[in-house]
Amino acid sequence: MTDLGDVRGDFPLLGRTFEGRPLVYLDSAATTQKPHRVIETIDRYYRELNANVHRGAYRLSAAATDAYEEARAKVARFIGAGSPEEVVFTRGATTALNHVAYGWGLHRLGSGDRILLTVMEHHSNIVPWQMVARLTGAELVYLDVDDEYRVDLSNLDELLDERVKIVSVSGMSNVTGALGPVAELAEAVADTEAVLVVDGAQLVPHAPVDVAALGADFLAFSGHKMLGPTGIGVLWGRPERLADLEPTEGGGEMIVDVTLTDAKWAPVPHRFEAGTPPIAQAIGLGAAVDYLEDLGMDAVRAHEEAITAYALDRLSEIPDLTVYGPRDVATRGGAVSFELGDIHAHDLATILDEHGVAVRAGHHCAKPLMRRLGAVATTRASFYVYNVAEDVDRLVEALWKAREVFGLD
Amino acid sequence: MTDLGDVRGDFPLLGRTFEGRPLVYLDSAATTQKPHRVIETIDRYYRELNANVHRGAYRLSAAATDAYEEARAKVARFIGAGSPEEVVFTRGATTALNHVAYGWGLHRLGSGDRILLTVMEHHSNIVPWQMVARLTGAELVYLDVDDEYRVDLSNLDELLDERVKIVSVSGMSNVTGALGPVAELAEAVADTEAVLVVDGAQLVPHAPVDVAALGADFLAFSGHKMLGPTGIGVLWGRPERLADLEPTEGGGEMIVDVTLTDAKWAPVPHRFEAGTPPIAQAIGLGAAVDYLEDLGMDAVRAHEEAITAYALDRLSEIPDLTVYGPRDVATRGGAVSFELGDIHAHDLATILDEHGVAVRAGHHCAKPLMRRLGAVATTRASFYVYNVAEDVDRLVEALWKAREVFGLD
Amino acid sequence: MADLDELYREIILDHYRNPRRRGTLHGPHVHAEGVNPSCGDEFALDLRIEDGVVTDVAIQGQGCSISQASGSMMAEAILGKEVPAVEDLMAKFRLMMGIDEGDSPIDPNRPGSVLGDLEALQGVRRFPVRIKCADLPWTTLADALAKAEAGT
Amino acid sequence: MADLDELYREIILDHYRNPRRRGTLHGPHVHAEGVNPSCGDEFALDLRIEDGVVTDVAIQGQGCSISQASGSMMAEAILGKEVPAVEDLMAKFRLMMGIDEGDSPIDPNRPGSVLGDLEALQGVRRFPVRIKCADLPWTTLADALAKAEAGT
Ligand SMILES: Cc1ncc(COP(=O)(O)O)c(C=O)c1O
Ligand SMILES: Cc1ncc(COP(=O)(O)O)c(C=O)c1O
Repeated sequence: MTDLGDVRGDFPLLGRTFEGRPLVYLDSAATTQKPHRVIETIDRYYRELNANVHRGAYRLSAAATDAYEEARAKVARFIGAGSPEEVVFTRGATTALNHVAYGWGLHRLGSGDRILLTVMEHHSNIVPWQMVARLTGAELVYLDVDDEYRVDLSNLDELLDERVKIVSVSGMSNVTGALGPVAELAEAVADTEAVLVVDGAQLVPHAPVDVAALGADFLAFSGHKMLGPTGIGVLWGRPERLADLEPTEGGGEMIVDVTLTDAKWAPVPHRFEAGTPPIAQAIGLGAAVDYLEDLGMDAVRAHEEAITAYALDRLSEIPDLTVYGPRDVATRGGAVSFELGDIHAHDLATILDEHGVAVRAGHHCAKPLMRRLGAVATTRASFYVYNVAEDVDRLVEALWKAREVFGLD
Repeated sequence: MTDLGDVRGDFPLLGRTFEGRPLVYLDSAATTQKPHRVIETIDRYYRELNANVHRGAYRLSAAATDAYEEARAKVARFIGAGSPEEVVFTRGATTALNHVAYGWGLHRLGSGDRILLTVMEHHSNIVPWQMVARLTGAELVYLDVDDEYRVDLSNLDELLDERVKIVSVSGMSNVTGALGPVAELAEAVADTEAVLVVDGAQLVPHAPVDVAALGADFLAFSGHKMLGPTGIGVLWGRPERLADLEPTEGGGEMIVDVTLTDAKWAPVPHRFEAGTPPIAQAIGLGAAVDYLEDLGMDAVRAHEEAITAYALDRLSEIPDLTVYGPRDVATRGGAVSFELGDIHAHDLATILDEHGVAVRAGHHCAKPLMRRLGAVATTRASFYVYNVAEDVDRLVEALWKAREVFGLD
Repeated sequence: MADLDELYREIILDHYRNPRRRGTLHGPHVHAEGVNPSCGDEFALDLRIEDGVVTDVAIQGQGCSISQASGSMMAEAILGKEVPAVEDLMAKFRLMMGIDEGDSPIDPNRPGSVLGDLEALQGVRRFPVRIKCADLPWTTLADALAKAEAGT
Repeated sequence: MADLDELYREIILDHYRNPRRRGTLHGPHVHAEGVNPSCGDEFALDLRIEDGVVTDVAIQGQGCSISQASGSMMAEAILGKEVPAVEDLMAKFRLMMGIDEGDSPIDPNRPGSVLGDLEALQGVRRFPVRIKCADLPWTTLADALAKAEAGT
């Protein structure tokens, strides 16, 4: 099934057992497990290197600064950025999206302007825009999804008029797994004044991403969904866009001068990193990037297509099971949402959990999409580099047990 | 000198040597070193407990959520909060202050309104207010410092008129070590409409703080300055103030419902924690709080007064050395800024570093204060629980060497 | 997986699939709504209290079997009871579920004698993440009672 | 602490304490300013170029001994030089400091023969955090030269 080799041993948590059975972790779309290399990098940082960055005039602080900036360079290389200065470290994808919403939208949008989203967005790519729309008088418009769970572009020409100043789309849905129409939107937006923001929270961990080819102006993603620590995320921006982005947080480190009445911003990217940054977390993310690069993102993607195909196949054996998402694995990632008969997602998750299978249940922070799909809550299994065919088998076995418990025949 | 016992062994980094000499770490006002307990708590989190919080319907996620919320409860207890719901986890003190500046100021201030600060503030307690003032038309006014480096309250009555809607003050200066006049301002503000914000980044780590007695409406501080990890901070607020604070970041987890056009906020404090929070970091901060409580904050403060007194005493032996800060240790903390003859702070820091003594040099993110003091850059030695008299002796020894290098006689 | 069988007893699935007293009330009543933000479960009820007695109740909502069955059983259990008896029931339920601290009021020798069908929810105690599901209708009921009291 | 003595040579402290060519220019000149955000060091210079020759230079600024001495030595070194010679000096300085990759141009057998007093800054190489201090005047100079060129 996989070209990745046996990587499970690299992930200490996957060695945990629940009541004698090894954990089957199928919630990587929420957060991934961490390899030894990442955990140890963080550990070593605190034991050997810990100091504040960009501040000290002593070697320890210089070494911490180098490590922090090296992590930025690693991330830049990982996504094909032209230079490390295009990479801003944030608390997570959500914060990165808010940076754009406030730093771009608040200062540029006005009444009559529009922000174009899709109904498949995560709350983190909806709510910040709603907040900024409310503050500026701008309006939100949405692209729909079609019966194949793909973003429906049939009325794009109509929606993408000169009022649209920002287009923001997910690179990959955390609910249906569907890839977002980034290339198509990039092409369409190129003829307009609008900037294209890509929510890469699911895309960047799961597929090779090259910002030079992506066509986006901004890209947001989270470390914890790609084997890195919590508390760190990235906002990438085209240099000319970052230069025009207003900082949304003020504080130390993001200025070159402060007087009682005024402040002069530091150069990009420091301008967007007010206060002491998440130092250990950035360095930990650097280690995660190293790990993923060693696996190779093409191999990561190939493994994901293979295990997703296997999962879709095996799930189709189960009566009354409805998958919400594209069938063609070339057009999707490894987040697989489904319903089983009249078993509520939460009941299903509990039953699976009793069988040592960890899945997520609920609205997956995508309530508008759930409403659009006509589902209140779904159960979601999501896969990553450490999942193997046996995990799928255990899931399927537990789903049959759930049918029994609920007396479905 | 100290009631703390020998805690140095608890801090792995302090065992590092530079060219054969143990490190003398005197930059704790920038960031502190971490005890084993904190490092291991983080390590264990990733190895045994890692899952996203508030989301999963499986035991691992429930356990992670419990640990995260338990950390909140620990922090609440540590500062005397009435309930864990008064504690918001942020990326750091800077983010916490921005939450108040934007979440309170942006929605309430207008042209003609005023924000009262002091000239001794850190950039993180100036720049956010400047940004919000610019967006709202409000104006900043400042309390000065006196010849003893204390905030000058002589014209407080005059400045604190009905136009002042927000007062924000540091609990302890990171440059001069001076305690801020929190009690006095709390009393003065009580008769007005203004809210009192306390920048506790230096105060909370170094002295017992009881928010029930503090008189503040909001309190901001950082984990990394109190033995905790980077990437985590706290905004405490009075319940009735938090209820009126607008969230400044939108995203997952901070809502109860989202439609295409609208969102309904989750209850406090989750409303202010958009997206996946810094889970491991919050839990690490909980371990730091445990460690500090075991030492006892009264003992921490007593140790700091003792070592600061010793340092001020020994520094007074050195000719041409000027200390910028109060002499009376009862009115100050352990951040000691000084200049030595015509040796620039950076040169001094380099020379000290060659002697294994890590200090900070520069403007300490407090340029307005530096200008007020007539200094461009100072050297700062700052002390914490693990510093001992011998660290001060090594500092003094190295300062004599610096005099030699620069040919001061 | 004995715990699972304890959790999903026949009677719970029955109430989940055939909720009792589902609908809305006309005429004078109070209405209260509850939502479990972490899972999205929703519960709402209309409550008519006349002369201190619950004379009618109707429930709405959607969610997992535990929350919906709990609500359905609750609706049946409170109908016709005087308010203090409803409050007593609520207190006993919270003790049984381990939400409030104290000894469980359930008599192990006489199943069903204290809380009737509701005792079937005891199995939820072994699933701490699900206790709030079972509790949702009851916090909503408390809300409705408070409204009713404030209205008189 | 031999490294420290190498860093703070007599001549560096002399330029720090008695900076040469400090002041401002009147008449036609270009002006450029540089700041080192991480430490706050500031450097600025006024540069007069006539017929491709640096005919006058004046410096301002404040900061550590390394940045200020580097600026003072630089000012002396470029005065009277033709622009290409200034650029050559700049390139050699950057090689000596290890800022640009390549062999150092300094002749170890004839100290002072290539860059004059500026060679005293070699000791900074052992202190990587301080290299940007030594470099600040030179990046400012590059800025000034660019302005001068754009102006013609
Ligand atoms: C007084 C004071 N306020 C605010 C801050 C900002 O804290 P952080 O950089 O952790 O956000 C600091 C620390 O740099 C500080 O010393
Ligand atoms: C598609 C998508 N966007 C944004 C986010 C937000 O990421 P985070 O919670 O790490 O900020 C997530 C993850 O929850 C996601 O799946």
